[in-house]
Order: sequence, then structure tokens, then C-alpha cells
Amino acid sequence: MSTEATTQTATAAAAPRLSGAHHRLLAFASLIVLVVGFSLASPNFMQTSNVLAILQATSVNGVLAIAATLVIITGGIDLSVGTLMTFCAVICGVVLTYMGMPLPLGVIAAILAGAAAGFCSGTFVAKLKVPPFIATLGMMLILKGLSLVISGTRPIYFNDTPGFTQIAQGSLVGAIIPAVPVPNGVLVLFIVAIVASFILSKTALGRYTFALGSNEEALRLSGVNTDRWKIAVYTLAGSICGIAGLLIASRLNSAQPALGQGYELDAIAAVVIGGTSLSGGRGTVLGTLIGALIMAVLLNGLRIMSVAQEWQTVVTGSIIILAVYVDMLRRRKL
Amino acid sequence: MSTEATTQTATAAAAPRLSGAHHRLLAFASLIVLVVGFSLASPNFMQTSNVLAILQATSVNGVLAIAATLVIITGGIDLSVGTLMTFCAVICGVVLTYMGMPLPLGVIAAILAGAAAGFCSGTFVAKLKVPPFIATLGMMLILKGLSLVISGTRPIYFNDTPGFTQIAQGSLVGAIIPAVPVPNGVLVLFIVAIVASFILSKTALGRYTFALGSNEEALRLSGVNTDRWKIAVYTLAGSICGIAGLLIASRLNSAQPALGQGYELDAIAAVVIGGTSLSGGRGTVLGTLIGALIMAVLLNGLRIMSVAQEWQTVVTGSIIILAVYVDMLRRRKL
Amino acid sequence: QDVYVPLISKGFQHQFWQAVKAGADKAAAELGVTVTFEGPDTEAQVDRQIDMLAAALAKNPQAIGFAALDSQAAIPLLRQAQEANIPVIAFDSGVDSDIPVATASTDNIAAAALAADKMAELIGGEGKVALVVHDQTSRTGIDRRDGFVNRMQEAYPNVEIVTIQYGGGDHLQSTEITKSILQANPDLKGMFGANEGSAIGVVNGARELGKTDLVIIGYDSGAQQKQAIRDGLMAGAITQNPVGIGYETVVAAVKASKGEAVEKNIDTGFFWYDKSNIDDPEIAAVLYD
Amino acid sequence: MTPLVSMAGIDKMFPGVRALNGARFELLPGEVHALMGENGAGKSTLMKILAGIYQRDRGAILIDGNPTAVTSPRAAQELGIGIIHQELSLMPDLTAAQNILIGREPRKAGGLLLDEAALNDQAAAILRSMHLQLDPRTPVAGLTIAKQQMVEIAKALSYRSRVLIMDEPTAALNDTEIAELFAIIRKLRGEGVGIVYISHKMDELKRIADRVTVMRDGETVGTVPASETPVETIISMMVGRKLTDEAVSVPDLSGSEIALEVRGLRRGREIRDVSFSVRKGEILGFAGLMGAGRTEVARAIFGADPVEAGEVFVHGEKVAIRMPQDAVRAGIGYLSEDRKQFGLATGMDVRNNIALASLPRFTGRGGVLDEGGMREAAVTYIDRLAIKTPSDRQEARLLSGGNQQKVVIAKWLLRDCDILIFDEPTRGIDVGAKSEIYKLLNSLAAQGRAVIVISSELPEILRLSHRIAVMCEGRLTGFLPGGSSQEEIMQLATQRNGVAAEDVA
Ligand SMILES: Nc1ncnc2c1ncn2[C@@H]1O[C@H](COP(=O)(O)OP(=O)(O)OP(=O)(O)O)[C@@H](O)[C@H]1O
Ligand SMILES: Nc1ncnc2c1ncn2[C@@H]1O[C@H](COP(=O)(O)OP(=O)(O)OP(=O)(O)O)[C@@H](O)[C@H]1O
Ligand SMILES: [Mg+2]
Ligand SMILES: [Mg+2]
Repeated sequence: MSTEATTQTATAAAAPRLSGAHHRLLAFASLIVLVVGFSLASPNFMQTSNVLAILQATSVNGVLAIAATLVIITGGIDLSVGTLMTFCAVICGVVLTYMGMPLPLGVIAAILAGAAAGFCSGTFVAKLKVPPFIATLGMMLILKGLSLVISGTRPIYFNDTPGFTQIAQGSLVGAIIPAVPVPNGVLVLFIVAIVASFILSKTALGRYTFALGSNEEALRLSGVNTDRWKIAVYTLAGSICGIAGLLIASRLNSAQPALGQGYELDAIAAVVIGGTSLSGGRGTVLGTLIGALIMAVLLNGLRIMSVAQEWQTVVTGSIIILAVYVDMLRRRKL
Repeated sequence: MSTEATTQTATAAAAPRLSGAHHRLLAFASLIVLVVGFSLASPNFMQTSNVLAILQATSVNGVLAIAATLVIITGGIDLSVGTLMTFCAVICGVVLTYMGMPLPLGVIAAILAGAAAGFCSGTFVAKLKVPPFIATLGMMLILKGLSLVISGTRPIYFNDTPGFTQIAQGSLVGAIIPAVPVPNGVLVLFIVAIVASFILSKTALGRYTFALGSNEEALRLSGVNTDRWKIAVYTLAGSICGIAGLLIASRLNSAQPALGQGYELDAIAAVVIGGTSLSGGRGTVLGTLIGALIMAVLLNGLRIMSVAQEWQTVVTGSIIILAVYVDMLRRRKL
Repeated sequence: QDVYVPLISKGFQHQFWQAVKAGADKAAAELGVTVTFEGPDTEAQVDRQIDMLAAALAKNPQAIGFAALDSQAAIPLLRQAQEANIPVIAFDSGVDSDIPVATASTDNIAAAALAADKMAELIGGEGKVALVVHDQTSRTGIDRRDGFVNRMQEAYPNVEIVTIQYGGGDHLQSTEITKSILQANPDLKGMFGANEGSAIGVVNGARELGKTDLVIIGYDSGAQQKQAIRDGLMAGAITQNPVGIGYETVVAAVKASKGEAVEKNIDTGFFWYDKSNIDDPEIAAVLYD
Repeated sequence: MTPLVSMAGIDKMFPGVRALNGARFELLPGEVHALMGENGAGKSTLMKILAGIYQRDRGAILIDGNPTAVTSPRAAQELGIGIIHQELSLMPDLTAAQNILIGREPRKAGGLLLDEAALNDQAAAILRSMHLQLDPRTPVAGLTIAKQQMVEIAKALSYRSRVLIMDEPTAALNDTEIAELFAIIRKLRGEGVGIVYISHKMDELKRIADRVTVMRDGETVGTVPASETPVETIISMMVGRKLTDEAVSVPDLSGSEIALEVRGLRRGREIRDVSFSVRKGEILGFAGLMGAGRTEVARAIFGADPVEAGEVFVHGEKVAIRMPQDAVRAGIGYLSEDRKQFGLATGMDVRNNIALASLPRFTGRGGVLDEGGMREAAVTYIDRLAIKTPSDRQEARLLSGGNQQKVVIAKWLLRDCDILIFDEPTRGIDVGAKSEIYKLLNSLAAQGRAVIVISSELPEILRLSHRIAVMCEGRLTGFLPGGSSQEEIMQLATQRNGVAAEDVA
């Protein structure tokens, strides 16, 4: 009997792995169709500079979407990612410009501010049992207000911190391989993606993230301190929003306190287009990256083709539905 | 044995009903605390004109929130309520102002447009199996774009339709009882609430709305055509958004094509503050009304107290979290 | 009796509105009155503005300052103000009604036409230009767009407007839009950003793509725009006098509340500024950071 | 007589699993046909095909002799086929009556409105015919699993089907309820209804079944008459070998130290002053009728629910248990009775479910998990408990009910607790696996662990327990030595007032 069990195990294990790779390749389908379509429609689309522009445009939304992915996998939702990003940018501005601290401290302050806000959201959700939608909606408003209060409703500029714009706009890669001047913002996105992916798939925190979304009560009855892990996930997501805050501040060379609301829907859309389920328990960072890319390509392509703005919106809406529909079809078949 | 069963039945039935009333009374708690607080803080707050202003401000968000309630009870979500409202207002404008049709046709057109859009969302969700978040996010964008296209990106005014402003701004009640000049918009809100409540509690559509959110698979296995009922719920929600479109158009005496985005979050917040669970299966229209009132009172009260705008946001966010937290506490105790 | 004047504006968080608020606060301090300043998040939220106006009226103020997002939509409340003998001062782009006792505004159409003149001059009277506008439906967005476009079409037939896109005044979104426009039109000669956020977006986009030969014209001021003009990234910009608008509005409101006569139309003016005159005292006075 | 249903050559593949392989099955009118087989043999799958929930890959279905395609649950209903699902499929937010008559609500006002009064009356009538005390207006979420199971049965009965499939209807029922159910089944049989009865309880065979079809590994082994075939034969058909059943042997534990002691546990009417202790190496059985409060006691000890009063001592030391993690840290494990809701992360794979309570053990530096170690552990338990799964990466929700239960057991075995509380550990588990689990529990005790077993099956309690605690209405009504008789237990289980003192000392 035991030999029978092992052979069965072996063959069955091979099958899902193959179809897994298959899966991922096909997940690119909508993205590839879009890229090919726009390339044919406009010769300007596939130029290096435009590809870099698309990647750069993906970076902020991509990082926010990764933060949202973590929370969504636990079965929650995070509406505060956009204004939290702004809040972190403002904190960074206060530390660097108002207090005149050196650059690394500003970076740390932004990330810590994000972590602190995430910790609050997580505590509201885990300890006070406020539904994630409300806890993060409340945080969204609180952070929006606080950004205005702290900044004095004025943008904070980073002119006194030379090198700050390098965080998103410089190109370390380009300094080494001049042919590929990938902006640092994109590099940061990839590093965040790799780290988040690693955490999700290889660490206990990642495993608990999935377990929370899959069956929180079962996890609790397994003797796991679910509250603590949930707060940890929100805190991690918050600190990733801090990184997004650095990116946007660096790109705009300023912390714009009024910006950020509305970004949460783009981020969540990227997550869902990327195949993460809003009911929790499943999701991948790679999917989210693809989702964010699909949105950036779509917007860029429509603009390059000079489609009238009102029609851009209509087309974007339709393609988002279509992309997810195709993804559903594919998954049902496999 | 049978007598025992009957007594048991009787007491058991009485108990939940009592605690139900209890429940609802307590649900007003946050609202009452707010109202009392603001009345003490500012003598202007409880003036008739201000109370009417609050009710008027509640009407549009309240109607949208009722539409969102229906969809949320099925376990879905509707992000398109805001732009759908605008779309219906624009359609009404086209029929009344551009085509010069009589008022009742404009009303019917708005409601039908809402129903049609709701039907589309419902079909995407039920037939194409696109998650509600994405289907309605896509619809949100599509409708936003179409409103701009159809209106030619210009507001449409209703100056040629005398009486149009009466829909929201007149006061039928005031005509009968001059002391209570409740605007028609508020009357419409109450009628919509009563009808929606009735549908939810007394009709098959209502029953299946709850059943869909409670366990869709079980409903399907019971031989019910879940797709059809789901589409019906979205269609009904859409036509309620059509009514919201009429209200806002009448209030502004114009269809403003760019308005509406962002309103979905307010509507959903009202629903959740009102105790409807985002995971579906439970919820009440009364709760949603209270939720919408809490939000309107809060905003109005803070303005009346001349709180600085950036702090208004912070306070609103905090109170939303607090209100839901108190509600959670109360429910855990009962 | 304390004089209280609420100002209901079209926006709050943007620098332009903060400058208007600063002007209003300054006048309030000088005249010893109380003002409050509120505005919706976006210029599309007409009904939110109406709610704000309703709450302001409930406070029984002595006068009200109002920058209508849509004049018609506000008429019932304005009538209510009139009946309650609360004078209304319109500011920014004015109110289509005879209820306001005074209007302190900028002629956005004329201002944008000036921007078109400057643009045509700087690109040599021919070539392609594009616009990044903050809003497709709001009064200021429409006026600045139409003012620019109509002037171009009437006076400069050799200038082609290739595209007009809208970025909500969001710096980042406007940056991405600019980059797409520049990708699609490599031979573009000039771009007009119709408010501060749009203008900064255009500057950012051009800089990120390393496009140095583009003529950029902005609108309003702010530290970044001023810097861009000093650095030569931006050719120049139109500025209104937001501080003046806020100041004059409150002054007129206080007068009206005391039953004094006020000037019906207070034109706060607009100015072209560039590297050459940015430090002139009369220009510096109307710019904000 | 034309068979009501006749299925032949049915094949069904799931990704990576051949669930059915040429299965056949025949049902006559007016018979109770038991379908037996080990966990994962394909019983539920075969019946789901008949009920239109799955579509067969190959094979023929004849209804009344006519080839028929059952394309949807609705089609099955129209053909008069009703099913009670193994996994409860009710709508928790709806009331019992609303669940029972879902899709067929009585209407009034020309069909526009629901007639709630008639709905409750009809449901009450059905419940009354089952002799079930249950207010039809209670929301299902507030019912115990047993009551929910009864609601599910009431729902199936309300269809008045010609073919009624019952997939382990008695898994959560106590003896009285089972007797009621059997009475109903006999009545239906008299009316000519064909009943498919799936169960792992061998004793029920003789009591209710006319014929028995045995399945193994997706194939039909054979159909035999129930009364003439000895149970041993059926078991050997199921498992392909003979099982030996041993009686309990109570070890001498007088010298053994007390592992867990509970004093004065109390909460409202559910738990009334419960005190007991378990020694190392002892298996303490908890018997009682449904709703006696055994689950509540277990959850309270484990920290899953709050208590009003009570102390817990582990190895003589008082421990404060406020949350499950406190209990686990003190070395207490609890296997809950509702695996789907409280046991499994159904969307995760078998490996992770087994490791769920033991992740810290597999966590290396920097929080990185040792996947290799987890795989090894999972494979070990898949082998040891003979969990039928294509691999340790299979999602838990795709396993058959019994195998899911084994995964939860594996989770606690891996956690290696000194004190283990098993709440209905063999619910939905086949005879073969059951005796495996019995052996396992015995060996756990022999290793010096303290084991508490809560079970509603008296034979199981008697077969396993070294000592038996009996509860009634939240009280401990007495302790019996291992090997007592069923009558003694039943007497204590119905003794509504007496409070027994702990007799272990
Ligand atoms: N939806 C599914 N996807 C993949 N595999 C499945 C699915 N449903 C059932 N299986 C597999 O098919 C086989 C037969 O399962 P089935 O549920 O029919 O067993 P069963 O005889 O009812 O067992 P039990 O007595 O444990 O309920 C099992 O190996 C199971 O894991
Ligand atoms: N979810 C619930 N909601 C309301 N009451 C419940 C719930 N679960 C249990 N009860 C009640 O709590 C008491 C104890 O139930 P419990 O489940 O602990 O009994 P048990 O002895 O374990 O029986 P079972 O054999 O059903 O598991 C009973 O009165 C029961 O009706
Ligand atoms: Mg089964
Ligand atoms: Mg129990």
C-alpha cells in the first residue's frame, strides 16, 4: 500500500507543477495581446523610451498594489494605500526639508510612518474587530486629513536634499549597462515584488497570510496568535506604502499633500486583474505586477493613440472586464 | 410533546423579536450621540432649515446606499453606483432637454437606463463570472466615459422642463402640512427605502438576495436559477441608481456629467456603518438609512462648528471607525 | 456684533485655493472679522459644494463668498441667502445670476488667450502643440481650454493643436499623460498646462524624457513652477491674483454686510510672467509658493 | 420490476484523480440501498453525478429504464431525485423554514409576495413529522451541527422525491435522532421511494438496508443483500482484507501522574461546574446526548471560548488559558467537531494544513520555512493515516470528507501535544480508517499522553475509553470505568439533576 501511495503522489505532483507554469504563461495573455495591438497601432509605442515610461508609470501603482495584495490575501481590503502613500511622503518631507535631516533618515521615517499607520489599521481590524473596509476607509480619511495638517496644506519640496530625486528617477542599472536605463523606481518595484513574493511563499508570515484568508478560525484553533499575524501583515503592507510614498515624492520632487485619494481603486484593480481573489486565501505578487502593467499599458497606449479622453475611460473599463473574463475562462478550463 | 413544542416556539419567537427591537434602538445610538453633541455645540444645528439641509444631503447618498445594500447582501459589491447615477441623470437630460420630451418620459428613461446598466453588471457577474468588484469597476469607468460622451462633456440644464426641480426640491409634504416642509427628495428616499425593505422581506427576490449572499452554491443546488436572480438584484439596484440620478439632477437643475466618481465609497460606507456585512447574507435598509444619516450629520455638524476642513476629514474618519466599533461591541454583547 | 463670512470655494487642497484662502485670512485679520474657507475635493462635486453652501447658510452669516462650480445649481440656495438678506460675493469665475452683489474674478478665457499668444510667439507661429488640462467639465477647465484653443484657431492658422488631455490636476497623472503625448508626437513644439498640477506634470514629463526643446507654458504659480521658469524648463506662465481674489472678496463682503456700496465687478487681473519679470515687485506680489 | 435508477460504466476524472472507474449502481423502487466504501472510494461523486451536480465523463444513466442526462440540480429535481449532501449545504443567514423550502416558497397576493406564515407552517409540519423540536424561524447559523443536519434532511424530505440520496445523514446525529430518521426512511420505503443510503456505521446496515453496494477505488465491487451477508464479508469487500476488532484493555494507571485537571469550569447554562482530571496514558471518553455540553467544555478548556470560572492544571501546574495559543503552548491540542468551519484551511494544500499548528518548528532563521521538512512530515502522516490524496500539494477542499478529517488529525499528531482532545474524531471515517485511528489513539496513550475522546457513538466510547465521563445538560453526571455497559451510560446521560463527584483521586 505504501508503494502505491508514493507512485500516486509522484505522478500527481508532476501534473500540477506543469499546469502551474502553463498557468503563469497564459496569465500574460491579455498583457501580450494589448502590447502587440498597440505596437501595430502606433509605431511610437514600442520605442525604448516609451517602454521605460510605461514601466516608470507602473512603479507607484505597482508598489501600492503589492501592499494591497498582502492585505487582500488575508481576506481584508486596504482602502488607505493611496493616502497612506501621501502621508509617508509628507513625513519624509518634514524630516528632510523641515528638520534638515540626512536622506537615509527620511527614507527610514517614511517607511516607519507607513508601518505605524499599517499597525493602526491592523489593530483596528484584529483587536477591535472593525471590518477591514471600514477600518481602512477611516484610516484613508484620517491620513488624508493629517497629511494636510502636517504639511500645512502646502507641498513640501526636496530641493535641499540633493539626490532625493535619484530614488525614483536615477538609473543604477543604466550606470552599469548604459543600454538599459531602467529608472530606479522600476528597480525598487522589482525589489519590493521579489521581497514580497519571497515573504509570501517562503516565510511563516506568508503562510499565515494565506491561512488567515483561507480560514482564520481554523488557524486560531490551531493555536496560532491570529491577531498578531494579522497586525503584522497590515504593518508590512503599510511599510510598503511608505516605499511608494518615497517613490512618488522622488518623482515629483515634492510631497503633494492633496494627492492619493482614488489611487486605492487602481491598486485594488491591479490586484484583482492579477488573479488575486477578494475573498482571500489566494493570490500572487507576480499576478499583481501583471495587473499593474496591464493598466499602465492600457492607459499609455490609448494616450499614444490620442483616443479622446472620455473614450479612454470607456475602453479601459471594457478591457478590465474583458481581461478578467478571459482569465476566468482560462482557469475554468485548466 | 406538541404543547411543549408550541410554547417553546412562542417564547423563542418572542425573544428574538424583542432583542431585534432592542438592537435597532441601540443602532441609533451613534446617531443620537452625534445629534445631541452637535446640538449642544452649536445653536444653529437644530434649526429647521439645517435639519432639512441634512435630510436633503442624505437623500442622494441614501438612495445610492440602498442600491448598494441590495448588491452587498448578495455578497457582491457595486462600485458603479456613483457614475451610474450620473449616467441616468445625463440620459434624463438628453430625453427632456435635447429631445424635448415631457417630464414623465424623462423619469422613465432615467430609471430604465439604470436598470439596463444594472442588467449589464449583473450579467457580467452572473454569466461571465467576473468578480463583482471588477465588473462594477469596469462599469464605473464605462458609464463615466459614456456620460461625458453623451452629454458632450457639458452639463445639461433642465430649464425647459418646468417642474423638474420639484422632484427633489419641492415639498409635497409641506403643501399639506406647512409646518413640516420636508423636501420631496427626502420623501423619495423614504419611499425607496420602504419599497426596498418590502422587497427584501416579503418577496421571493428578497429571499434569494439573502440566500445568494448566504450560500450561493447551496441555493444553486436547491435548483434555483441563481444567475437569473442575481441579475434581477443588480437590475433593481441599477434602477434605484436611476432614481438617485433624478434626485441629483433635480437638486442641481442640471445633469453634471463629471460628477459621481468617489460617491460609491460614501454609499458603501453608509451600508457598512448600518451594519450590513460585506461578506453578504445579512443587512437591512433601515441600517443603511441610519448609516447615511450618520455620515450626513457628521459632515454637516463639523461644518456648522466651523471645524477646519483638514480636521473635518480626520474627525470623520475617526468617527466612522468608532461608530462601527461601538456597533460591534453591542452586537457581541447581545 | 461679530462679523462672520464663510467662503465656499471650488477647491481646498490645491495651492491656488490655499492662496485665495491666505488672501481671505489676511483681509479677515485686518478687518477683525471671522472667515472660514471650504471647498470640495474636485471641481466635479457640484452637489458637495451645495451641501457646504447650505451648512454655511445655516450659520446665519453676515455675508457669504461663493465660487460657483455651477451657477444654476446654486440658485435656490442663493435665493435663500437673498431672502435672508445675506449678501453674496462671487469670486473666482463668477456666478451667472444677479444675486451676487459683487464679483471678484479673473477672466480665464482672456488669460488663456494670452497664453496662446505667447505660445505662438515662442514657437515661431507654426508647429504642433498640445494641452494638459485639469478638468474636462469644470468652468475653469473649459474656459482655459477654450480660451487657448479658440485664440490659436483664430489668430494662428499654422499652429496645430494635436491633442487635449485631462489629468485631474494630479501631478503624477499629468506627468504620465505628458510622456505619452510626447511619445506619440515627437515633433511637438509646445505644451500648455492649464493649472498648477498640470503645468508641473508637463515639466516633469518633459524632463523625464529628456526633452529640452519643448516650449512649456503654465498657469498659476507655486514654488515648483517658479523654479522651472527660473531654470528655463518652462518658458513662462499666466498667473492670476489668487491672494487678491481672496482679499477683495472678504473686503467686499464686509462692506456689503454693513450695507455699504460695493463695486459690482472687481477685476483682480492676470499677468504673464517669465524669467525676465518674475522678480518684479508687482509680479512677485501675485505669485505664491 | 424496472429499476428506478440504473447507472453503468460511469467514469469521472478530476484533475489528478480518477474518482470513478466504470462504476455501476442500481436502485429499485421501495428499497433502501446502502452504498458503502472506504473514504475516497467515490460514493459521493457517484451520487453527485446522479443528482446533476457533476457530469459523468462516460457511462449511462437510466431512469425508469430510459437513458437520461441529468444536466443540472434542477433537472434532477424535476426527475424526482433529491439529495442530502455530506457536507452541509445550508444558507446560515436564513431560518430553518426558509432553508427547507428554498426555491418553493408558498406565495400569496397572486404569487407576488411570499407567504411567510404558510412557509413556517409547512416547515413546522415537516419538522413535526420528524418529531423534531425546532422553531422553524430560528436562523440556521445558531443551530448545532446535528440540528443543521436535521434541517438538511427535512429539506430533502420536503421535495417528496422518488429517489432520495442520503450521504452520511447520521454522521452528526445521536441515537434517538437516528431512530427517528430510520422511521422516516421506512415510511418512505413503504411509499415506493428508492433510497440510497451512504454511511460508515456498519450497525446501521442491518437495521435499515435491503441491499448493499460496495465501492472501492472508484469501482463497484458488488451488490449483496443486506440481511444475508455477514458484516465481515462487507468489510472485506470494502477494504480488500479482514479487520480484527479488539476489545478495550484498561491499563493500570494508578501510579501515573495527572496530566490535566479541570476544576469548577462554569459558563451560564452550557457548562455547570465541570471538574475532572486525566492521567498520563489514559483515554477518557466523554459520552452524552447531543447538546450535553461536551463540545462547549472542550472549547472552554482550549481557550476557544471564554469561561466565567474555572481553573486548569497541566501536570499539576495552574495555567491561565485565555486563547487557543495559550492552550497549545501548555501542550493541549483540540480537534474540533466541525472540520470544514474550524479545522481545515480548505483552500490550502494538505501539506500546509498538516503543518498549520507546527509552523514555528519548520521556521528557520529569518522566518524562512523549511518546505522539505514540511513535505517529509506531511508524507509521513499521509502514509501513516492512509490519507487518500494525489499528493501533499492537493488542496484540502478536493479531498473526500473522511480524508479531510484525517488531515486535521494529522495536524494535531504532528503538533505533538501531551494532552489531546478529540471531538468526534471518527465522524465520516470508514471502518478501515476507524480502526487505524483507534490504534493510533491507543498508541498515543501508550506513549504516555493524556487523551480525551468526545464521541456520540457509544460503541466507540466503549471500545476506546479507559474511563468514561458522562454529561447531561452541561453537568458531569458521573464517571464509569472502561468496559461498562451502554445502559449504564444512558442512565447517566439522561440523569438531569444529579451531580457526580470526581471518583479518581
Ligand atoms: N471536486 C473534486 N476535485 C478533485 N478531486 C475530487 C473532487 N471531488 C472528489 N474528489 C476525489 O475523488 C475521490 C472520490 O471522492 P468521494 O467524495 O466520492 O469519496 P467518498 O467515497 O464519498 O468518501 P468519504 O466516505 O470520505 O466521503 C477522492 O479521492 C476525492 O479526493
Ligand atoms: N452555535 C451554537 N449556537 C447556539 N447554541 C449552541 C451552539 N452550539 C451549541 N449550542 C448549545 O450549547 C449547548 C452545548 O452544545 P455542545 O455542542 O457543546 O454539545 P455536545 O455535547 O458537544 O453535543 P454534540 O454531540 O452536538 O457535539 C447545547 O445546548 C447546544 O444547543
Ligand atoms: Mg463522501
Ligand atoms: Mg459536540
